[in-house]
Amino acid sequence: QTLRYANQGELKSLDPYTVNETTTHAHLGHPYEGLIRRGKNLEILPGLAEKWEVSADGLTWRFFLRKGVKFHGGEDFTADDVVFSADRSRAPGSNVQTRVPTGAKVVKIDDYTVDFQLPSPNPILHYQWDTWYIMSKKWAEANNSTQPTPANATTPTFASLNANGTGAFKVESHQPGVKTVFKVNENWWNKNPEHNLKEIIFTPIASDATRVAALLSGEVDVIEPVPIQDIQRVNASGNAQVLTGPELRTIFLGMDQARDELLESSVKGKNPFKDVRVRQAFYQAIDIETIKSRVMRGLSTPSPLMIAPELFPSTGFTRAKFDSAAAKKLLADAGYPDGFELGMDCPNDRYVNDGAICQAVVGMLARIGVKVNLNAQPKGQYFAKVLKPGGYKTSFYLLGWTPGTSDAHNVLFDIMGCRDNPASSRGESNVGGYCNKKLDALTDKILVEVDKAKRDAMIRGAFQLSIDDFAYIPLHQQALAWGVSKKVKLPQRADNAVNFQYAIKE
Amino acid sequence: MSMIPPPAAAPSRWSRFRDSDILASFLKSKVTMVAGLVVLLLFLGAAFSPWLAPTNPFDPATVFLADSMIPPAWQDGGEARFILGTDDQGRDLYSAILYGMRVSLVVGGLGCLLAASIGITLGLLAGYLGGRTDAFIMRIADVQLTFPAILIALLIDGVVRGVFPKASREDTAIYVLVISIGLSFWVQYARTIRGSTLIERNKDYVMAARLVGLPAPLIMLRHVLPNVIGPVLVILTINLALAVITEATLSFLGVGLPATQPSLGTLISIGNKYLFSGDWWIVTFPSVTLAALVLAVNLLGDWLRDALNPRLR
Amino acid sequence: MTVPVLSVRDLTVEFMARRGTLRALDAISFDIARGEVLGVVGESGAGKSVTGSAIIGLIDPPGRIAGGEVVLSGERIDNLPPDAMRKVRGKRIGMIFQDPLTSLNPLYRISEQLIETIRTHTDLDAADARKRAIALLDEVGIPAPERRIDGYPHEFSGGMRQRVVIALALCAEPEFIIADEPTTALDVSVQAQIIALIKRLCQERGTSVMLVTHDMGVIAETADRVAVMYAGRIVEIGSVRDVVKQPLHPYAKGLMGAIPSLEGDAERLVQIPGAMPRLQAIPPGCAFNPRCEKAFARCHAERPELVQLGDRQVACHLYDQPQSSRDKAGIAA
Amino acid sequence: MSQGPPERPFVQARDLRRIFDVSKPWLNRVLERAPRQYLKAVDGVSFDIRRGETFALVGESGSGKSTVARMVVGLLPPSDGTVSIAGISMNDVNVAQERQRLRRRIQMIFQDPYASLNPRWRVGRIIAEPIRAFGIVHGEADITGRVGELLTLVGLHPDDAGKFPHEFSGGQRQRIAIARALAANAEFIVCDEPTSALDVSVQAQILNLMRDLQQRFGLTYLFISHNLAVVRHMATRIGVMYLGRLVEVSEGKQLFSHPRHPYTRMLLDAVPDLAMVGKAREGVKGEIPNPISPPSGCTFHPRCPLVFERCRIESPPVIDGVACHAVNQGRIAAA
Amino acid sequence: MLAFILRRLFQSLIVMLSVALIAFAMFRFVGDPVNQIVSIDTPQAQVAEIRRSLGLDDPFLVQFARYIYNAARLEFGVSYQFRLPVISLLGERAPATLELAFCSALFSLAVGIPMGVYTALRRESPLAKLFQAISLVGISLPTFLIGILLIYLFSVTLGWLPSFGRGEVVKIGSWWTTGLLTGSGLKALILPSITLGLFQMTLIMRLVRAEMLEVLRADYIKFARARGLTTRAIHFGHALKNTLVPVITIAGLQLGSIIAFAIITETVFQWPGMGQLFLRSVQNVDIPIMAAYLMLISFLFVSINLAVDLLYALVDPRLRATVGA
Ligand SMILES: Nc1ncnc2c1ncn2[C@@H]1O[C@H](COP(=O)(O)OP(=O)(O)OP(=O)(O)O)[C@@H](O)[C@H]1O
Ligand SMILES: Nc1ncnc2c1ncn2[C@@H]1O[C@H](COP(=O)(O)OP(=O)(O)OP(=O)(O)O)[C@@H](O)[C@H]1O
Ligand SMILES: [Mg+2]
Ligand SMILES: [Mg+2]
Ligand code: NI
Repeated sequence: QTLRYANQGELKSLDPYTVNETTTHAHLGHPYEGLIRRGKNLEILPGLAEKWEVSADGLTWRFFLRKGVKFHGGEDFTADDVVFSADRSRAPGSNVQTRVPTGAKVVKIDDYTVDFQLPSPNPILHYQWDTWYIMSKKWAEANNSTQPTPANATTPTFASLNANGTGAFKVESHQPGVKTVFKVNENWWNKNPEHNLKEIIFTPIASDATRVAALLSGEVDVIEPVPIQDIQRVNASGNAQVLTGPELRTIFLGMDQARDELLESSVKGKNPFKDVRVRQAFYQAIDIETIKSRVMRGLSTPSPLMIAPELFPSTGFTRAKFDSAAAKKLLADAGYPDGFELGMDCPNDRYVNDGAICQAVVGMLARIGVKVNLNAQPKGQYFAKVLKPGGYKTSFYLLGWTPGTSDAHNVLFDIMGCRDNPASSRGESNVGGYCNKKLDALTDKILVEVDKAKRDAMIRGAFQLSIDDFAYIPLHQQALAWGVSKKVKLPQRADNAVNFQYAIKE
Repeated sequence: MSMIPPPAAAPSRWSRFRDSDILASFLKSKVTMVAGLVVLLLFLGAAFSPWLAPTNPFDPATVFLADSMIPPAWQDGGEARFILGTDDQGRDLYSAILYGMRVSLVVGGLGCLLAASIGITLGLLAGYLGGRTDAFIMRIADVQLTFPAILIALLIDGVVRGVFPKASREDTAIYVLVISIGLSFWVQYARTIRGSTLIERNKDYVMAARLVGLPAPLIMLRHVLPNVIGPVLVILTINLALAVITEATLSFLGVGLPATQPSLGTLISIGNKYLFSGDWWIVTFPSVTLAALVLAVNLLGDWLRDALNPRLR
Repeated sequence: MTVPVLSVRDLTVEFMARRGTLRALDAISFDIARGEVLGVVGESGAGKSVTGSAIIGLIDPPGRIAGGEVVLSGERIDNLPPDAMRKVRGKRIGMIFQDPLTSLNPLYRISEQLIETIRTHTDLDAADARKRAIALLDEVGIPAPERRIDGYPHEFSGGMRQRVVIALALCAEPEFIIADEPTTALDVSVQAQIIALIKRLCQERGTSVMLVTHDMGVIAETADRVAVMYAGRIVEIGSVRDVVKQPLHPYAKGLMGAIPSLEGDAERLVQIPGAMPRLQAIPPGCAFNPRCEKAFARCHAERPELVQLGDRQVACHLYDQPQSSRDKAGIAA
Repeated sequence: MSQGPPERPFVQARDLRRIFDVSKPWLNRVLERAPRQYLKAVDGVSFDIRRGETFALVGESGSGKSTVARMVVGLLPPSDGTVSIAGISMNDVNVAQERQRLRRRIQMIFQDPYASLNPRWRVGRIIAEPIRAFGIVHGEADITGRVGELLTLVGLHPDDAGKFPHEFSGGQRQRIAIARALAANAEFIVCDEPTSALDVSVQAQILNLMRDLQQRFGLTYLFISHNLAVVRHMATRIGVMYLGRLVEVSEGKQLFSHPRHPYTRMLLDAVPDLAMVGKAREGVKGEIPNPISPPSGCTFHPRCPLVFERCRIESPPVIDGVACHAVNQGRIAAA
Repeated sequence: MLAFILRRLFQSLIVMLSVALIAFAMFRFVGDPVNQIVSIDTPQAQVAEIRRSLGLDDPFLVQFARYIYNAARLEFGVSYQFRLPVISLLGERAPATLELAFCSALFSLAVGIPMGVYTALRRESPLAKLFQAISLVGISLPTFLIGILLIYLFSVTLGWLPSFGRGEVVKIGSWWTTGLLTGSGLKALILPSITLGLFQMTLIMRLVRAEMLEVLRADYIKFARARGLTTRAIHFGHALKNTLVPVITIAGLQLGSIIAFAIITETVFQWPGMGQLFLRSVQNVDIPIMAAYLMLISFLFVSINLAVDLLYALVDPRLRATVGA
């Protein structure tokens, strides 16, 4: 069976280490495999490693590799390939350098055993390894691709136009950004594949309407994403349906709490966001349920936490209540009875209905007297402005975050950590510059704590700190929406990776 | 000596206009009259939108998200408050169209004016001075032509944000659009003006003015300009329509006006998203308004061109 | 009396203007005999060109022939269906326009334009038509026609171009040629050549010509008879000698006197006061009455018809005897 | 030289030359090894105009009449040679101030009355323009008065000042142009084919008007035309131009009774004349040559019936008002 | 002729240099490309290193000079997002865009010219008026909306034509791919070509009409009629040819703008062409692609201009003298 698939994003490179992006990783999951896999429910399953052991001190991880696995090119899969892949993924030009910690030593024990020796314990070492794809050392060497293509290269490496993995599908042809064809790998080590496909044809379709039209007219079998307003239409069409489910990304609002005066505000000489009452007022001004029902058409999960419940249970946490009157009062208490004016930055092509969410927020804040000048912009410009290289030039912004490690520590460290130590990478994505030393201290303990119960308790504590501070205004987890032809059966994974290993087409 | 013509009172401006062929040809063509009426109505609607519109769609405080996606009043689920329904933010579409048209017309109008002033100035200079100035200006025009409006807008938009990172979209978008439209449309004016200036500058009345010793800029301004400005009017009308469409297209590409202050084009590109989902009114009403505007302005432009062309009378 | 080549009777041409109709030609009548050159003079806007266009059937909307008839060699042509009229044009009536530069299509070679015309009206094949074209060019005095024939119009000088235009008009050997100011755009020396050429062709082929011009000198030299037009009417028509030397109509008198001559020593030229009325505002009675020194009551009330006076006809109340002349009016010499 | 009046001539043109560069662009010249090309529109023209007379220039199209006119009024700088009017040089930088004052004394009337009036300006403004520019009369009321006076002078009504040019006929427009010239209190008016766009009857009105004004105000005219009859009617003296040169200068009527240069004769022959009814004339030969590559020697030699060897080589000097070897050598009877 | 071409080539070069300079100057402001290269959690030290290695820290003129030097050797660098040489990315997509532009130009000419001629010759007929009205629709709705409506009608509702992509393509030579030789390729071309060509069609129709009306009033047409030529010969021999001369220039210039406008059509129809690539590059601040695209557009533009001028000279003998010789 041939399955045709269209995605909003494109497959930019076949080199698994140059682009760190969900869509690309998902696609490369067809020809490539990592040492572990994640199952239909994101559970960690053995991949190219059949099993693994962690030493008592947590510093050495031993992986036992699957035997008899061959790359598409015919090369045998051995420990050399793992060591090579570990080096290559940490080489300059790689964008997946965090997969294997910089200080870790990768040691080949024998052909089918590899040790990872860590400088400090890391219980979640392998969490992201489903997208740390193993490449063939021999093939890379033969094709002069032992390094990922650096950004300033003048010629691409062989590996960015060709793939040689161990996965269920081989790359038949690849035109970057236009079309990629995968053929089934008859020699896959897993002799009982769950799919029945012979071929996958992938085309990016950036325009929402066109993508939906292509699904409705039957020109493609699967699309991702379906614009939420079109879900009804697709379901009503009779030949396709929409798979929806919660995504792991949390959409939230951030406030600049670092500067002494906001960049874009009518308030001069002080920063209203330094006052927790203002932050709380903003929080309570937002009617998340209306956003859910109107903007997200019911397809979002309002979130009390800055992390998805799938990654860390939110039981016991609730969102502060929507209450305009209370918000107004808080503002007045803080010394802004007539509100104030400020600028807001927002991407308009990054998250589901991001522009519309921001507009809705603007409206809701207007009702408590805050006049927001919305600056909705394409993601390229948006990120250039608000992230660290742009100097965090924003006062109020909307962002989405999925912890790459699928673990709360990443959230606590990257977006809630203090930015005060320039040498450390802590808080690099903490655009608003929220800072709470107690939280930082907890975060550091969480990293090395191996006991799950203790660790979870610490995480809860840390989150509670941020909630008490109204550090952020978490909004929701947006929904996944995959448009799938009635002819296709496909499980949906919450990390939004569209992988056809489990797809059945009539 | 020859006869002295009997004294005649100079006819008033109005009576001259009344007797002119322009008015007559206007009254002769039904299509043109309808177009004129439509344009007039739309312009008035845009000009008086704050009084005509039941709500102010640009004020977020009066827009309720809960009102979003309400169909037109005559449909099931429609509400009388919102004659033409509401959009995804709960804006009254009727008000939004009125306000949006105002924005569109301002952007289109200012853009065209900018284009016309650049074009006229450069065209006059090129045509009147000739030689190297001419060659230079025409080369600039060539360079300009290689950047179509869309590319220019994309680039300028980027530049403006790069240069004024603090400025928010709402403040700059209008200028970006106006400048982009101005920069991409001026060539046409310059070429037209240059062409007629080349002819005009050799006419004897210019010689006569030079003989009186007037400096070149004055001659250009007082003598040449009034005589070459005619075709510009025609281009202006047609370009106005084009500019409004360009603005709509840029909104579609995400570099148009901010969604909080939607123009007609922004409304269409918002509505475009809901085309498949059955919320047809969001795209339909602004589109119809835009098409009516563009069509009518174009028809008026056509008529004007014919009316101003003495050979066609 | 032989049948005239062209006979125009009460020809009236009107233009629909926004405010009513303009009468550009008001019941004009004249005849042209075989081999005769009729000069037509008159002020700009008098209706000279319209006369030519009406005869050849090229009045474009909003204009139309509102009355009268045009008879070519005994056959009435003003009411022919378009296609039949097309066959008359070029084949039986040739036409030469004022501006030789704009009369030729700049994108086609001279040869193409000639051959196209020849083949439209004759059965010649391409090769013969080309020979014919070369012969024609030779006849109108273009040196080395075999070489020049494949040139484009812009490669020819003004005089040469006008010769080509004449050759084009002669393609089908028409019996009648309308020359609408054929020399106005040319230099004096070239003008003389063209006039000589037209004269020669008439003599050799017996073609009749209606020569429209402003230049009295050209008329005097070329024409056999001359018609003086004023405001869409013929005011005097007669032999050149009579009309030029002893014009009768006050307008014709004024016109002749206004021409500076190479002889004589008039300090002042004769001057007709005022200007020709616009067609919208032709005064009642004689159209010339506001400018006429001799105008009397009748001139303001009654329109003078052409009356026969010897060899010529004049439309002026000074010359018509109201009782006897009406019936005579309009009878050609 | 012809016997000039004892006083200095009002207008003095000496050895005027005007060369236009009509070369192809540089790259073409390099590639085609073509030299620069120059068009000698005016090639060594000298003449005097006395105060109060009408000096006429005749010649075929392209002979350089208009170029001379434009150099005389200062619209075009001469490549070489000088023009001085009332003793003031038109191209000497040292007398710029005086020239500015001189300016108003020189005006021009153009051929095409439809093109010489700015169609967007009211007649009153057109006529007032030189008055304002030269500061001849001050105050709006006075200017309006003066404009009315001028309009009356040229046979129009003062109320016509409120109309636009298109409301006038060609003859009336030419009157307006004349009024404009007079508005500057011009003494010297250059008329470049002022009536060639007009009908004979209107032409008569204009020519008469010009004469009247000349008599009233003692105007001096440089009158350009290719109509010999008109020139004869108007001119005190006549210069005949051929390919940028003045081939003959003669007192008015004398040129017609006793033409000397063969070209003049040819021109006179070519004019169809009322008096010539029915007479056949000898045809004229040839057309004016390409001015970019004029014939060698006497430029008229290819068309000249009296050509002989010397004409092809040597350019004849102007002797006694004629530039012709044949005349100089007495091969044709001089007048 | 040679001199003319050389001169035009020289001018073209200047034009392209200026385009490069302007484009380059603007790029400095459109955003930080490095952001697009790295992921959100890339350490900042590494970001700085990338920035340095790309030469983004160098002074503007150094960057520009380097760029021009490389561009002269047809080295346009590597796309930041794809890590592939820009030249091959554009080369791969150029056939799609050029074919689309060609087809829509063909469509607009093939429909626009006859319609223009018809409406000029039968000015008063109801059909002519209808044509004029219909044609105006082409310019009164934005392209993207027309595209979506066509998709909705012909793909979703009727299911006749594909809604996206190029269909089957065939390789010709080493890099040119064509959809013109396969059924699905041709089918896929229809909707985008119409969408893209509609505007130009309107323009050409109106231009032809106006120009034809003008020409029909010319003296040589009157003279041709006076010579008794057939209406057919006059309309289609004389008038049409003279009409087309100025139309060539405009149509030529329009071809340039067709390519530029293809950006929207390509986006709507997911046409794998350069315009779409460009738009994505703008969104992703992929400067090498943007720069190369603009250079390519200006190159196409100046070549079209040159071709139009030469064609013009070919059609109009009056210009042959000035252009040629
Ligand atoms: N197409 C037209 N529409 C309206 N009026 C016209 C048209 N053609 C000619 N006329 C009018 O008919 C009258 C006669 O024009 P015609 O061209 O015959 O004059 P003419 O004697 O040939 O003048 P000229 O010497 O300037 O050529 C003019 O008053 C003119 O205004
Ligand atoms: N600006 C110019 N550039 C190049 N050549 C010119 C220019 N002005 C005039 N000429 C040329 O100079 C020559 C003389 O022109 P000029 O206008 O003086 O002739 P003219 O005697 O006034 O002719 P006409 O009777 O046609 O008005 C012509 O060959 C003309 O082509
Ligand atoms: Mg005429
Ligand atoms: Mg001249
Ligand atoms: Ni002497």
